[in-house]
Amino acid sequence: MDKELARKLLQQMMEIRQFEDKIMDLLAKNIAEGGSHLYAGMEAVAVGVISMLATDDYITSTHRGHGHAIAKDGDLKALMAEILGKKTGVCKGKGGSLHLADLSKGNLGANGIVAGGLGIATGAGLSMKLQKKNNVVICFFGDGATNNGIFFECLNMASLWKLPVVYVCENNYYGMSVSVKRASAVEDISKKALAFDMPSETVDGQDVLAVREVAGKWIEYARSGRGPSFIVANTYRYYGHSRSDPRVYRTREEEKFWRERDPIKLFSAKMVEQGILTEGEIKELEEFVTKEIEEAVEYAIESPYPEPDELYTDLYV
Amino acid sequence: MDKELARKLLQQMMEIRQFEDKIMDLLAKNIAEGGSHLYAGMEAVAVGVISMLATDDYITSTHRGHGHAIAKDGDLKALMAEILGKKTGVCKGKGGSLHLADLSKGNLGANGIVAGGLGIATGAGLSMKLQKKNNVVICFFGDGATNNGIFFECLNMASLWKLPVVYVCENNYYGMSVSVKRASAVEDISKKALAFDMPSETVDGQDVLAVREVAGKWIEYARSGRGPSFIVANTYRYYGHSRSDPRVYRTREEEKFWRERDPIKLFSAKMVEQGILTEGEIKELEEFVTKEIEEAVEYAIESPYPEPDELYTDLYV
Amino acid sequence: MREITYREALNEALLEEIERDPKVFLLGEDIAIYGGAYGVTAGLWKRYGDERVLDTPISENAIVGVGLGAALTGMRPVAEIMYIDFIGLCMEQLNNQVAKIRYMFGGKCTVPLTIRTEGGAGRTLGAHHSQSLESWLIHIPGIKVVMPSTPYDAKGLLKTSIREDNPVVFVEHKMLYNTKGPVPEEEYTIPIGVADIKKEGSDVSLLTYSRMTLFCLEAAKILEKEGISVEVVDLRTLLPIDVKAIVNTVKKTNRVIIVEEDCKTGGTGAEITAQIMENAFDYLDAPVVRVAGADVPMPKSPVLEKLAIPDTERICEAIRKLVRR
Amino acid sequence: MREITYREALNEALLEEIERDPKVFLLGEDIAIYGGAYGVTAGLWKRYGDERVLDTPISENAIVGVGLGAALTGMRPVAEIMYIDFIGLCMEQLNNQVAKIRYMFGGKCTVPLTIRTEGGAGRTLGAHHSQSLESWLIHIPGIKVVMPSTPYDAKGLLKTSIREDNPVVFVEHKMLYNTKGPVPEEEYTIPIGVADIKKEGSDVSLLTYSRMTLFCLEAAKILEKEGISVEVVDLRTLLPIDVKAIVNTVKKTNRVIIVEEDCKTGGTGAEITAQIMENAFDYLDAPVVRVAGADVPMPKSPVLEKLAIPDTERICEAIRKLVRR
Ligand SMILES: Cc1ncc(C[n+]2csc(CCOP(=O)(O)OP(=O)(O)O)c2C)c(N)n1
Ligand SMILES: Cc1ncc(C[n+]2csc(CCOP(=O)(O)OP(=O)(O)O)c2C)c(N)n1
Ligand SMILES: [Mg+2]
Ligand SMILES: [Mg+2]
Repeated sequence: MDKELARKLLQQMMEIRQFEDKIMDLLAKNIAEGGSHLYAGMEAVAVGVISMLATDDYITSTHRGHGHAIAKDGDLKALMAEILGKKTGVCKGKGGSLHLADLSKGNLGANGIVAGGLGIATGAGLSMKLQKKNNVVICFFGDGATNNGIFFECLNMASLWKLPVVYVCENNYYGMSVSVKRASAVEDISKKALAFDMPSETVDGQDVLAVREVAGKWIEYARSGRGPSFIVANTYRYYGHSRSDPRVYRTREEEKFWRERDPIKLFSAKMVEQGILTEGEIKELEEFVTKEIEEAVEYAIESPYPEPDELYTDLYV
Repeated sequence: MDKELARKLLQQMMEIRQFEDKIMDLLAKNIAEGGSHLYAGMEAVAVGVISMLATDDYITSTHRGHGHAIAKDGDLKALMAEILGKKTGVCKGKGGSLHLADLSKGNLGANGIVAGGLGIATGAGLSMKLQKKNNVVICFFGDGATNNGIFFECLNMASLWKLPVVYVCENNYYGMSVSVKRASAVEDISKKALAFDMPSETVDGQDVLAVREVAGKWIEYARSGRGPSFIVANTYRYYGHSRSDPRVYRTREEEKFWRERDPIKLFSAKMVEQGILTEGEIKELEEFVTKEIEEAVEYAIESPYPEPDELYTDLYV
Repeated sequence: MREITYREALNEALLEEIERDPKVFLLGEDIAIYGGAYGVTAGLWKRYGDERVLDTPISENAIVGVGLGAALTGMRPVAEIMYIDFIGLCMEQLNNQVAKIRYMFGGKCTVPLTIRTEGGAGRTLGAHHSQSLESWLIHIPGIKVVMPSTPYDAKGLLKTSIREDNPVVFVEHKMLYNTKGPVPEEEYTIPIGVADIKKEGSDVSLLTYSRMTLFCLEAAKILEKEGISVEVVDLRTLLPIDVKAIVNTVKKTNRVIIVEEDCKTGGTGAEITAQIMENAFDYLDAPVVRVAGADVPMPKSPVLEKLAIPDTERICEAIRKLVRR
Repeated sequence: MREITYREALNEALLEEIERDPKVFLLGEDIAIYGGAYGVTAGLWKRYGDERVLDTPISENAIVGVGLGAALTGMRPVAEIMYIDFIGLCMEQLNNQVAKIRYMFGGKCTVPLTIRTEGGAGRTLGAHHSQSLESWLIHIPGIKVVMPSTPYDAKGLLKTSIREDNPVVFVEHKMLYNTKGPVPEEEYTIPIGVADIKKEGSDVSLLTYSRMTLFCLEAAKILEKEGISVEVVDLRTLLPIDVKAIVNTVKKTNRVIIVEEDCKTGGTGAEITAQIMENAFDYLDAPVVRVAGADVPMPKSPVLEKLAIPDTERICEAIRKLVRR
């Protein structure tokens, strides 16, 4: 394990975590408005998968998209500003938390619609194939999304046409409040790929290195023209679905279980154990990230809102 | 094998065949207008499955729905009149070929939308469960329909909630022109049930007795509260998708192969061989059916069209 | 009279109809354990269980189709689509199946299905959670469309909708759930298709519905002080629409402003304008004005969101301008 | 000039654009081997193969989503939805993704996607294959909506649509495919958003589009003999709509009939009426009339189908009545 890489993975996971914790804070203070679905707890999935991509590879993201955006080289300031609806946001304040996107970085966008990005990802895959580019598309979505029709329509097309798309299900065991058990006829979500003869693999989504390994394998598979694949990463979201969510659908014990399997802690401990990073270095990194995030928040808060006439721009070319 | 039953099965298959041949004729003469998707060649599926139902069990049908409607005890005259858009039609001439329905017979309707009946069937299944009735719902659809999102959404719900629905895929190897191979990532359509832990079985759709056996088993399974199932009946449509279809997507050899596996011929031969029906009886039956169909056509042609003020009736209660 | 919120009023309507008719059941995403994204079904699952309050997978098209199948075979379902923004996922089942099946079948069935959903802007949720798509719905013959503005109307109209043997799409507004108003303890229903004059006036008529009714009433109050008498007609039902009430108010004031939150082009106000054109043209002293949502996806930014939909100030200005004309 | 059919004109447009731009490709159900349900893509697959003309599974929502994904990443797709009646299956992707993505992303992408579809009654196909749902589409800011009536317009507008960097929904009419008209051999395009006066006149204006244009021209011919001079304005594009052309014709004739095939309530005519109300009220000598489709699902029966949509006779009557007023 390369030290630089370890540092990078850890830093991104910390950035996501602190970004999310900060947003929770801003929401509580009514500085951030509207909904924000927080990714905290799931960092190893976005960071693990995306760290295996080339910069000109694509991703599509979800309503819980801050993690993906940060991992796909997103600018923390522009992302935070977007969440506050500021002119300096990555989408000029027009998108917001649910629509973070940055095509220049290969991020084809978060999506307010569950499973709403599946078509875009599949189309990007078709596009790569038709253009004979060897870029790969990662399509992120949740367990709940795998019950929506378009999920199946897209997996069918991707498998039929052998498109370079890796479908990554972030299985955090719940839709909004409805558990996989109560929403899906199969608890083992990877079985859904059987309907399309698509290879599938389940991975521990709290272990960033395990995620990297599995993702790397299927990204390579896609890049070499062998077609799509389906990864199920088991993970957990720490916060409620929204701020007001009292989380009656899950137990505090379950939450505790998962908090103990925190991806940042697990990876930090492993790096220390293997002598790749010292505790001091980790602490330093954490402080560095705290500063980054603080700067991003400051930038976002101080940024101006869009001018009124921005209401009508950017609709048509 | 009971003689009465043999006669009934044969008669229904003949009724469907002659009904369809007659419509082809009426279309050619411009007496019938608009589209009509003909069921000829596939008779053993509708007759085999529906003959295992009780009269108060339900079916949902497809754009290729004449066969289902006849098998579900449909009135030949009222059906033929409907296809011509006459006032005496089973839907007062408002539905037409694509919308044959008769709730009094448990036929929840043909459907102009591919996979359009899946929700209705699944809802009827839920309704039976909630009302603690032990009726079963048969949901017919084509191979092409199994690529549409709602197919997956419904199978998931049915399996999750253990609904008394038997999903019957009439696999005639083509959508309109696109073969299963070119439209579905799995050629073996029964594999799609794996995504829902739903039991599935493939059956020779040209053999009415084989269909009955398989259908009977899964209808019983549903009726006893064990949940839904998925049957794939392999079959073939003789005519083109529509009248003008030159059928370039399939070979004349393939058509010949299937014509030789004609469900009516196969069943007739078997009945004669087993001494259950004589050739003479079969001939008689055929003539009887010819007369029935002629009467139906006559009735339909002579029936009046709806009055103009019918345009606005029947929309709201 | 006691005052309760719009949310509570809806909850009561559901509870009472579940109690009244064993055929009534609810289905939708997160309506059971969670009590609905906006809390409308809170407590019902605990009380009645899965048989009456059913959480579904995230499968909008199937939710509507399953509701229809149940309605055709003896039940009286109330389906929830969490946001009207998701209605595009079930427009096929709604438009082709739910709305048309009775007519296509020659009148030989009924479709006692209610579809509850929720729309509108105001929480800076961005383009996928802030839409007003009711004008798609009024273009679907075979359904009815209800959009109440007060707790009283919400309760009475939801009860009627559930009892209807026709399919009804019942559209709530996210910014109304916490608003309060008088609702009697005793049972009542409100007929579908009847507008309600929320405030009488003689100089100018505001035709409106849902949340915009509240803004119109505020505007009327402000204008009253300026000596302009404003009538506020809350349409309450958009399909069928109360043409008689529309014509009556035009005859009375001769000046009309339609206030609607949806995007202006092809919006509900266009149909209302056409109704006035056809039925009350000669009573108009000035052209009908539409104060409507901007023709853009809803922007996230709070400052832009505010500009994208009508507010009291814009309504006041429109009134002043129209009265001067 | 040579005469070709509407179908052939469309086919030529597709062929020429495939030839012109390697990024153009077609996807849809039965468009390749079969050549399209109405034969518009005939011969193209044989010539260009799967890489340019791709048969898809029956997955309407994914077809639109996949088209969008390809458009965002360097291609210029032309997707086909076989009947507009199926558009409910892809309204989510069309409305929420295709139309909004550029705006939501702050203008940082383009969506060069054309969606071809087909609508209208006339073949007694019943309620699921005869609809006119364009008024849903004009209520979606972010897309453009084109509905040509002649082979000339069809070819020129389809070429422009494909070259647009905005999403365009291009709606053909099943009863027009076999109609013939002059189309030059040489290359031409027609701008989106510009109406075409198909016949000049001075007594009354017919505002129309798609197949109804043909009926209007017939009606105009009949009325001419009765001494009434009818102007026929073919809008061609519904979003953006040519307000200037509308206002000009109102100023000229002061009497307007909108002729539309879609269901009247909430239809396209409502928006046109509202545009006239707002921009040309003072020039009206009589209220705008809508001759429109009936507010019912399309009945199968040929006698009822004929009654459900406008025909030449009904247009003539409306003209006579309006001119007498
Ligand atoms: C089509 C659609 N239906 C419903 C919603 C409301 N909703 C937002 S997130 C969510 C749960 C999604 O669950 P999952 O896919 O597992 O993702 P997670 O939130 O767990 O990351 C729901 C129901 C939506 N945004 N889109
Ligand atoms: C949603 C939808 N898409 C497309 C069509 C057009 N269409 C009618 S039948 C058909 C083929 C259906 O194939 P399959 O389900 O295999 O049934 P089959 O016709 O072979 O019996 C198509 C594409 C339709 N009616 N509905
Ligand atoms: Mg989840
Ligand atoms: Mg088939």
